[in-house]
Amino acid sequence: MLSPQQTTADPALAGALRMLAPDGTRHPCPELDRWVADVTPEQLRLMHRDMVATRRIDREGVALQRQGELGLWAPAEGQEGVQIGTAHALRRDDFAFVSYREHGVAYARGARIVDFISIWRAEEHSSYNPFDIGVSNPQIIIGAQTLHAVGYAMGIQRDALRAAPGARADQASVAYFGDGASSQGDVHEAMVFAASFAAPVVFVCSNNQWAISEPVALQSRTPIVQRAAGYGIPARRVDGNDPLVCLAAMREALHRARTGGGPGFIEAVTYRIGPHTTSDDPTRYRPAEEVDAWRRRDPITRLEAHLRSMGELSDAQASDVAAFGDRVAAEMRAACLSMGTKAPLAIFDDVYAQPHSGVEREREEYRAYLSGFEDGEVL
Amino acid sequence: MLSPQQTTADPALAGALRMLAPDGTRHPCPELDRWVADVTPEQLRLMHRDMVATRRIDREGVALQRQGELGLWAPAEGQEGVQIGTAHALRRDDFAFVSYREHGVAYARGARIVDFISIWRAEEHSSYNPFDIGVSNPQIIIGAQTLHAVGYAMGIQRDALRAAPGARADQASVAYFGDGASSQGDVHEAMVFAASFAAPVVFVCSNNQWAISEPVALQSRTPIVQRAAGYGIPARRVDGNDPLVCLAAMREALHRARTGGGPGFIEAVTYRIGPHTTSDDPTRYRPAEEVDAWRRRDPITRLEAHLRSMGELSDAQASDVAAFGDRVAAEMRAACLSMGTKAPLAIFDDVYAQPHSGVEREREEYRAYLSGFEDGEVL
Amino acid sequence: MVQMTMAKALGAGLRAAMRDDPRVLLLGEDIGTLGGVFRVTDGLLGEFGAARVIDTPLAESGIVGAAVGLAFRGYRPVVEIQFDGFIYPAFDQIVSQVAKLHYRTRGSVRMPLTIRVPWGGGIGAAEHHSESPEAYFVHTAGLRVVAVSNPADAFVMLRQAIASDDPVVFFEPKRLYQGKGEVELDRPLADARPMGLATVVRAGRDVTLVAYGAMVRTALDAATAADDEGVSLEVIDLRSLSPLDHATVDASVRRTGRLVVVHEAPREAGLAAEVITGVAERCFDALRSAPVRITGHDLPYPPAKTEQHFLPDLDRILDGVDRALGRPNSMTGMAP
Amino acid sequence: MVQMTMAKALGAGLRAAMRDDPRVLLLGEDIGTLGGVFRVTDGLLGEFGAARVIDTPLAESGIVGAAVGLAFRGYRPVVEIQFDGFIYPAFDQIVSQVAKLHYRTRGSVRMPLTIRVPWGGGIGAAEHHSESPEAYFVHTAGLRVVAVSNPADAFVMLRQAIASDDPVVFFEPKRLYQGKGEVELDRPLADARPMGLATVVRAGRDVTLVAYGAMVRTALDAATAADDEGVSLEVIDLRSLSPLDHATVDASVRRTGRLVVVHEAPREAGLAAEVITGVAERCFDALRSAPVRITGHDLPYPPAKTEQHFLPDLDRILDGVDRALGRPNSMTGMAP
Ligand SMILES: Cc1ncc(C[n+]2csc(CCOP(=O)(O)OP(=O)(O)O)c2C)c(N)n1
Ligand SMILES: Cc1ncc(C[n+]2csc(CCOP(=O)(O)OP(=O)(O)O)c2C)c(N)n1
Ligand SMILES: [Mg+2]
Ligand SMILES: [Mg+2]
Repeated sequence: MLSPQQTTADPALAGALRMLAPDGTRHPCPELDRWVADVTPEQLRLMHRDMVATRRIDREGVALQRQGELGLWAPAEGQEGVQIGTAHALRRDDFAFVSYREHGVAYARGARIVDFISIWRAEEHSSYNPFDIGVSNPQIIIGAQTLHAVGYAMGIQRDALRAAPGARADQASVAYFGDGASSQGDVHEAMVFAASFAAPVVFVCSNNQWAISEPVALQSRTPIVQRAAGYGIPARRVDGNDPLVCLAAMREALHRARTGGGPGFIEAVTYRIGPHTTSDDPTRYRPAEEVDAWRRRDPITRLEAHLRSMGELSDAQASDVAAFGDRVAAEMRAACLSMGTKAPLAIFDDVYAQPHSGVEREREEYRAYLSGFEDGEVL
Repeated sequence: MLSPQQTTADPALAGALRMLAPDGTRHPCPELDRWVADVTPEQLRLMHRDMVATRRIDREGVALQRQGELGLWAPAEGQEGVQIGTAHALRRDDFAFVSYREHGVAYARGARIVDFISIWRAEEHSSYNPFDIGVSNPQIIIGAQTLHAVGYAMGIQRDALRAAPGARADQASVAYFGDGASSQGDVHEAMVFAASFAAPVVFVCSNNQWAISEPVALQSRTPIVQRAAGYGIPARRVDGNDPLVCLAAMREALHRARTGGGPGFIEAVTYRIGPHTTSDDPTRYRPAEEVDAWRRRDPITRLEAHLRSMGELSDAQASDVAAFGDRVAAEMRAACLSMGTKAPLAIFDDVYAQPHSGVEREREEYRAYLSGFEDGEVL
Repeated sequence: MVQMTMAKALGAGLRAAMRDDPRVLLLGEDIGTLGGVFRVTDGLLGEFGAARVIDTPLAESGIVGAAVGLAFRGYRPVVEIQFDGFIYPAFDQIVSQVAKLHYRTRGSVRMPLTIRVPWGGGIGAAEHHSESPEAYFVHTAGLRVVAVSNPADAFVMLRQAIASDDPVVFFEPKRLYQGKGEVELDRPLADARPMGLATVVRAGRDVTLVAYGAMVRTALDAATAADDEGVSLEVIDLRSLSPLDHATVDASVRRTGRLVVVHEAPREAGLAAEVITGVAERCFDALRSAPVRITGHDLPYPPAKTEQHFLPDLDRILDGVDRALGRPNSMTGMAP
Repeated sequence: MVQMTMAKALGAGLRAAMRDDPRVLLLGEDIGTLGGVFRVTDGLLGEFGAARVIDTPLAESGIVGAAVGLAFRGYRPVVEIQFDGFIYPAFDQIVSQVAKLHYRTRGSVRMPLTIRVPWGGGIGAAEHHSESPEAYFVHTAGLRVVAVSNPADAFVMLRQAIASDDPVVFFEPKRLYQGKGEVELDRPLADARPMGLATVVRAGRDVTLVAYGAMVRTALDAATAADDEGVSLEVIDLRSLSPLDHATVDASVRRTGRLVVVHEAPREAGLAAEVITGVAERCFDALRSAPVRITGHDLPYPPAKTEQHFLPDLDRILDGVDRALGRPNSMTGMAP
């Protein structure tokens, strides 16, 4: 028998806390149980629904890319547990800085379906207004967003001080990043700054075992969670495919951040079931058996089994969720197929917030250039 | 009574290993004693002499700067313990990558006195040929040299493999850096690379409590040594003003590196007695009492007291050392005062290793320009 | 009007901006207790406290990246990079984040950062302490770049930069820090010359001499010297390096027909090439002789004891003016 | 002579260099098992082993910094930066270390690094995957910079870069990776055209068209199209961006009297300004009309669906040629 803390014989998961076993069984987790004592079946069902929706979005993204409708897609399949689990711990007024793979976080925070299209269709560099949903635009430069999260958290602190001297921040920011990102200097500097200023920020490292073709062992010989102690940042290693323990660890860290306890760090051990992106061919660098083993730890199946074991997910409810997912996918496809490309001169918009003689001049030159074409391209 | 490991009530030194107390008393240090069991009084006297010479070089540097003969000087006073202690653990064929403050390392490795002049007089960006003494040119970009040390260590590994498949490196490189540098992304990436490739490199962090005006607490809320565990790099925190324990920790780490055990990390807790550089005014940011307290932990006094307590330093020997120091200082002054500035066109030398049409053209243009002056500036 | 050094004028500019807007805050190494290695922020910690005058850990990418996050939160961070040569570790955050975030987010996220850079040579400093990296930032769309040449502009333009909703890389010539000039502390910012415009600092007929930063003073000295020989130089202080104020430069060259551009930075793909090419594109027919560059050489900045051979000076400028005028000069007789 | 893609030619170049010299080794992200995201290093791990084909942790400053250390130890590292936009985290190591170490050490320490950069747009990629950062490196003394435009040059120039005792930033146009061309695998390197020289890839009379990288093909297409209209374009492939081969460009402009320079990178302070200024300085009297730049706009690279409006294409080049020739063009009638 495994002890509750010890999740599995798989060394990848060594020391990771877990509440839900792959078969859905609830194990006690003394370290974190109190953080989810109040979670109702209804909340779990909401998480489940968001996970299903995320997966449907993800699969549709892959399909649309394969059909030439999207330029690229970065599959999140298998990582819905950490994404939805942690996102459900956030409050409306928190702010998450994400990478290109956190579709679930954006979805759970209220991104519209169309928001998943324009960026991957390469119509826009990003779609939603980050302040609408409290999620940054997906970051492609590995690790860069972690510093933004820390700066934002420093802003939270300063807002509180401006409101009342000595006051404490009651919000938090989150830095989502990957195992590969943990090697970047920016992520280190983010932890240094966070610790130095006791900033209310939570670092969530989604260790999905791979950075494109590079196994996590190339980035770190030790569990990445160990890094945090070096900065004096409290940390948890959790089973990232267990949405409940992710929720719990995130609540713990957020609570600490919001009550003046400074930053927190979560390493969520998970797996990237799909290719790195649709441009990638993972058969070149990892065996199918590895993927299969992780499929058996699927986060959605797990939460579903848990809900069913409690009698909290009927067949009818389950098929409602499935139908919901179908609608999401259909909406996504429709949004994709009906999306047009912006007018050429729009590329000159928003380079600067205030008028800029250089850009204005170039726009006029290009307008004049385009107007010379007989086919009358629309400006 | 303090336990042998616990050096002092000063929290700055918490957990730092020590062999020599400030009064020179030898305390046992079970962790490291075996690494210095063979050290003879003669070796200690050599260390003592190098420390004295380093201090004389340092003081002469400050004096020459104050007299307008040098552009700048970065005082190492107070840090001779870690510099000479660790440098004496090195072998001729090791290679140290240093910052601008490691005068003692360069001196102990065989830098000529004149080598301390040209760079600080701003006649050259660096003086010695690094391959002559196994020490890099002093690095000004904070932390950058740590990556070079790791790359060099990877080269050591590869040389061994080229010599014989499966062979192990029998050399090591060293990365010297400061407490402030520990915040730089490059230092993190250096540790990531070192751990990933098990490179034979020793990181020596001279924590002198200050980065210009910033106290170490701003860089790290925890002892910097704790960072190493995050990468799985074995580490020691030592009293940096105890040259013996520095020698011991360095021997331990070098031995590990040379026998395939990978990188090591040493945090040497010390103090910068002088200003950051001669341009700095430390009275603006730190109290005189703090400096005084650290003066009482002087590394040279300490080793001297230790030698005397063993009857291994006579008055005659001590005054020989002092006289040696005087000669070094005199030599330095003479080298400084007799140093000329290179010919103007020499600024075009060594931009590239191979002919470059652009530089050659500019040199010719500037030669023509200079030749127009009547006063006949020497080319 | 008060007389003050450029360092003090910059400090006054920061103070004014911080008083005007509580969202303005400062980040940098040694800017708090020490008041900055050039004392530009001297006294600000005392007045505004550690929440707004933030001594940061020693990590430039961290400083700029944290400032980006603060801007996300509505702040207007002013970052001090301790010396020009230490901006490179922050290059990625500046080029890929600061410069692109407004564009990337279609205007949702503003980046009203000001990145102050003590800048350039001529102070006898160590390696990496005399860099002129402005061309890198001018070539980076999404940034505004300015360079000041006197205390009055330093005071006004720093406040304009901070008030700008766009990121501004703000270059401060180190060797002018202790130079004094008149500053109008009470003049409303709205009345000031817009940040994006160049200034004709000396009118002239024969040759247009374009400079910026510390080189403006050298150019003016050259103009005085040229005057003695009966040559009339029009000196333009670019002030804004991105965008460039083409109108002012063009108008001058159309009158003089001759152009000399001066900067400390190395020549190859430097800013002088941009100024000259712009003029060549727009005023080709007005140009009466080949335009001339007087710049730093294409070398790493040399040891300070030799820096006078790297930096353009009065004589080198006058030699360039001779070239522009077709008078005997150092390159006479050289193969092109 | 064999036909191969540029990606394969580069791989062959690496293989040849590694066979010739055991001190050559490769570092980068995903270059080992995967063979690089563009498969340039495909098969090299198998042939040379993990000690020489090194998959590194995900940290570009780390990669370049480690390569510097390897160079200290006598190695000749070839670094792959996965995409152009990911070179910026390594900027400090490149600009302050790689470029300056030989100078700093008065020649004691050589930096025979080659930094390979998959480069430029036109492949429908995501943000940060279509950057043209070459001007930053051209402006940095101490580096050599080259850009290849065909498989033959890719094979030869990569080996030349690796053989160079100086650091070389090596730009590989991504959109040409799959384009094929003839490659002479067995020709001795010593017989090859020196890396520092440009090539006249098409002789012509009326206008000199200077391009590099992927734009060479576009320029050649433009030349073909212009021919139909009776306009004869001389197309120069710069190949070496630093140093620039002035002699080849000047000789052409002296004959044609007209100059158009093309690049993908934004215009402001880009390489075209350097080429044009150099010509204006040296060949002023030969220039018969204002030189013309056809470049990317001064924007962050736009979303790929609109990139055709950013990238110079045949029509924009021909429009620029019209401008150089004083024929009606898109800017006719616009205020300058
Ligand atoms: C600075 C930078 N370097 C390289 C890349 C190319 N790249 C994109 S994703 C990736 C792997 C990231 O791995 P990880 O951080 O584990 O995140 P995951 O993709 O697994 O979610 C790499 C190397 C990049 N986007 N940015
Ligand atoms: C990248 C970079 N940033 C800033 C500086 C300016 N600077 C020089 S020394 C120094 C403090 C370094 O502190 P530490 O690493 O503790 O070394 P110490 O000076 O105490 O030996 C700073 C900020 C620099 N040289 N390089
Ligand atoms: Mg990963
Ligand atoms: Mg220090």
